[in-house]
Amino acid sequence: MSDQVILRVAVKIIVPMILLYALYVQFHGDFGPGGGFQAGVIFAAGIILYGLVFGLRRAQKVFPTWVARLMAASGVLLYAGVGIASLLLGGRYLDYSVLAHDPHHGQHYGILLVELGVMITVCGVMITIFYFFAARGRETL
Amino acid sequence: MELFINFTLLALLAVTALGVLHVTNLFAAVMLAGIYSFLSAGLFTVMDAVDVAFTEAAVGAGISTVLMLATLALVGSKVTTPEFRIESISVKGRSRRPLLPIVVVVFTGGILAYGTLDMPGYGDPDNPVHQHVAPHYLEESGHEIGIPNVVTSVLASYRGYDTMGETTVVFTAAVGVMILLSALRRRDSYGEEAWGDEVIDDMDVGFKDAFGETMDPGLAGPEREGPEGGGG
Amino acid sequence: MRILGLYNYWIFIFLMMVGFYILISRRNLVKKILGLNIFQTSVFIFYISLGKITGGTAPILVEGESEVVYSNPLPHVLILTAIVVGVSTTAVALSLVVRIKEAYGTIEGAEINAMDNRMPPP
Amino acid sequence: MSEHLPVLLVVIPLMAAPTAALLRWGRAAWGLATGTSWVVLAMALLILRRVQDEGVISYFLGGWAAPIGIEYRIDTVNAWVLMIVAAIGALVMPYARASFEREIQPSKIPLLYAGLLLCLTGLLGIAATGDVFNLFVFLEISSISAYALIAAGPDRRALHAAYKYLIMGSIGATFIVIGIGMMYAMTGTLNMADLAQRLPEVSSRTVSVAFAFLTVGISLKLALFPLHLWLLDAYTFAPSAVTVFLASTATKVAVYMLVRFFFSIFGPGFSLEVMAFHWVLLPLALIAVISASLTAIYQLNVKRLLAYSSVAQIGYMILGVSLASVTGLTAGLLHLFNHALIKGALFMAMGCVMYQVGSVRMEAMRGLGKKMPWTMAAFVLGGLSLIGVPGTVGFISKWYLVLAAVEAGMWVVAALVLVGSLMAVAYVWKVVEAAYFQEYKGEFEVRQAPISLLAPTWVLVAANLYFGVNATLTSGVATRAAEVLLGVGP
Repeated sequence: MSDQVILRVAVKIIVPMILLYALYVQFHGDFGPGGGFQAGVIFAAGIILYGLVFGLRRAQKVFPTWVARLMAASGVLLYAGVGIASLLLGGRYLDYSVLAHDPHHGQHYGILLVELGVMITVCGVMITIFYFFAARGRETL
Repeated sequence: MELFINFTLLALLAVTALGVLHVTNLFAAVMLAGIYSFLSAGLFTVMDAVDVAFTEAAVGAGISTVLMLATLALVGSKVTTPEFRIESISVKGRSRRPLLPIVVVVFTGGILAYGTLDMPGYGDPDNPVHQHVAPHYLEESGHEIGIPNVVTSVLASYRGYDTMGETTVVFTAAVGVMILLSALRRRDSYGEEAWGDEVIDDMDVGFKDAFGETMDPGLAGPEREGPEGGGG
Repeated sequence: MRILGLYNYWIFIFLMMVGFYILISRRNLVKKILGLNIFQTSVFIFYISLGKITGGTAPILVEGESEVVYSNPLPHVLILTAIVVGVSTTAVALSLVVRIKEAYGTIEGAEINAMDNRMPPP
Repeated sequence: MSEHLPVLLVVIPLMAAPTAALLRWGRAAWGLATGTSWVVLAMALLILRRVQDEGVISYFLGGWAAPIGIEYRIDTVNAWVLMIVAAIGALVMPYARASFEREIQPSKIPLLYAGLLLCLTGLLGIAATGDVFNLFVFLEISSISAYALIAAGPDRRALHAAYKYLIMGSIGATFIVIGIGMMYAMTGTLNMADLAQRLPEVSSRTVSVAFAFLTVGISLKLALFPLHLWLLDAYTFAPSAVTVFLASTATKVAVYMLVRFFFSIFGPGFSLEVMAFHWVLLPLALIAVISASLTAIYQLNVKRLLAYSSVAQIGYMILGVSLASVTGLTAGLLHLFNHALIKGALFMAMGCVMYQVGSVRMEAMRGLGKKMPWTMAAFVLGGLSLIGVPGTVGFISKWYLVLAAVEAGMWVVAALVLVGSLMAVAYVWKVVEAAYFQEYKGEFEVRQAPISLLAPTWVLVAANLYFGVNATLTSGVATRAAEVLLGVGP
């Protein structure tokens, strides 16, 4: 699809907005609908759209496969790591209240961190899956 | 008004689902399934589940559809109509097959409907689900957690462990896809020509490899990626 | 009155069963997965309907108002998880379909069964 | 730190999995996976001991008290299943190295270890949790990783087997979700202990339907006759190490789920008297025992033969469960452990044959008794245990099973159990005959399997013999678990 000028220009404008919107969804999840999972999917959708229009190779230049794979793994580790941190600070597993002096703040930090973990993993996984499917296609064609 | 939207959405959902059942072109079926997800996202909004609606729209209608289309690009989108194919292949016991699924489905649906008879009515505030556990989230999360979106509070804190499991499920999917799709493409080693009639020969090759090279695991490299080691 | 409170569930059950029927009656591997998706999505609708309160609103707390009725957030959380599980299953299922197509040259269940039967017992 | 053991048991393999997936070298991932699995076994044993000494362990995740948050609740039954899963995991991981290096393309090996670790995590999570929805989430972790692991098998039919398993598994999981939803609709809670308290008050048509859906869903997962077809291809075509792991853990955990739902959540009163589930499951279990054993005799592939035998053995477990007495449940729970030992040893021996010969067809067994004496000796001892010869664990399970059937006055059932054992003699003998009474005809020299494969195999064989003679330990725990489930005794 890389010969379609209108698509290319439109995508170039839209993709940054999609990525920005993903961040909004991520950090606004406390107040309205949204959160790590939706943000991760939207962020990945931005990259996937870019890949669909400009081709797999250029997408992988912007967002290399190893980064996606690293993200997929590190999000889970971050989430589980928050739990371990609360163990070390004397609470139960995933008890965020002990993460700060004030349980309220602790809950805030905890939720922020685990939502970040969810977003990182979901984003990494979706992009990884897309890359693997697309790469399979390139070999066939 | 809400009732009207509800009915419209439900009718559209039913039509779309039947459409997926009926169309023979996979591309059309995938699109209809995407529409189904989108409509259900609408229904979720009507039923106050905005977070779920958001996710369903992004995942069901977005990511799932993209994956489906990516798959169709690889496997083609024509369904060879069942009736035609079945005769040409003549699978045993085919004649009774079409009846079995409908019996299973009617039976399952009947039991489910029977099970709803004692269920509390839709939208009734006296339902058990609104009396136990949930009120705690709605009344206490404000000062226990301190963020307005109760769904986020429950998701990330009260039931945060479930969400960790969910994140792990997503990661598992990535591991699964990587295991499956990072395999070398060796169609010839799997194709009919290798596995059809001369399959015994092929097995013997497997034997030979095993006998010849197996003693030293270090040698079990490139040669073994042939007929049986490559994983296709 | 009782029946009026229940017809919603019956519609959801009908939707579930259409998905279930696609899943078990179609022999095309992709179509089966579409059926599975519809089946699961309909179960999600059923869950969400459990949490609905007539006249309620989305469970996002409104400050200062104590008389607001909120719908039950717990089914929402469960279904968020279930949606994610569903898409994960779909992704793995589709990559299996891709590999099956490469290995067998077809994605029709009947043909694959026939090819499996033609092969000698393992 | 010891109070956190229940959650660490699940979280440590969960964190090891992404780490393994990031590693590039198969050996490094193997080291990580093996180390993790041993740590997990040590923790599982500690938990079992603590439960024995102090009773039920309850752990509130996130610090939220039970019905509000998720609870890990470990009694003797959970601890027993956790120990079985952890023990098999700790033996399969070292075994997997050589087996994977032979059967799997090198670049994929770290991913397979990640998959195995995830599967382990999922199974441990199911066994540890006290929350029904959390159970579903961990069930999906173990199932999705199992689909991918099976599909990694070298034959193309592994792909189709994995697909069929995926479809059946997803139907099962969706049925379980429907069942959980109906229970939730009636009670408003997801916590098992809370459900157990509230369900009797609302007992109704909805609860009965929830019961039915959960039963069918779990039966799909545990491959109960007639829903067992996915299991045959899956076990036959999966990579050897994966078959060992799944055959000795996945169905066991499914049996655990069934028992947990029947006895702890719905309660024996509802399950037995209102639903009378045993009158459905008992005949199915008997048919499974007889028909699967009979079919196993005619198999030309030893892995498939063992898969049929697994269906029969699942029949024995369900038989014990549906006798629904302390002795019956003890037999069922004991057989969880014993069958894990038996099938683990047998499938591991077949993995050794696959490694050296490249096939597990019946004709490939010819003359292996001389060529691979240690491997085939392990198979013979495992086979004797499968039959139920005195001095092996198989005998202990059969003994309790026959005892329970006689206690219930069901002489026919007791007789059928013995008939099943006779059939086991027939199919084990077929392999023995090929291995010891026929000459090796291949052109190539077959050597002994490497020590890294034989060592775990023989550990399992030794366990078969040790717990066969010294049954007080295992049967003591199993009896206590059965008493916990039926709510009798201390």
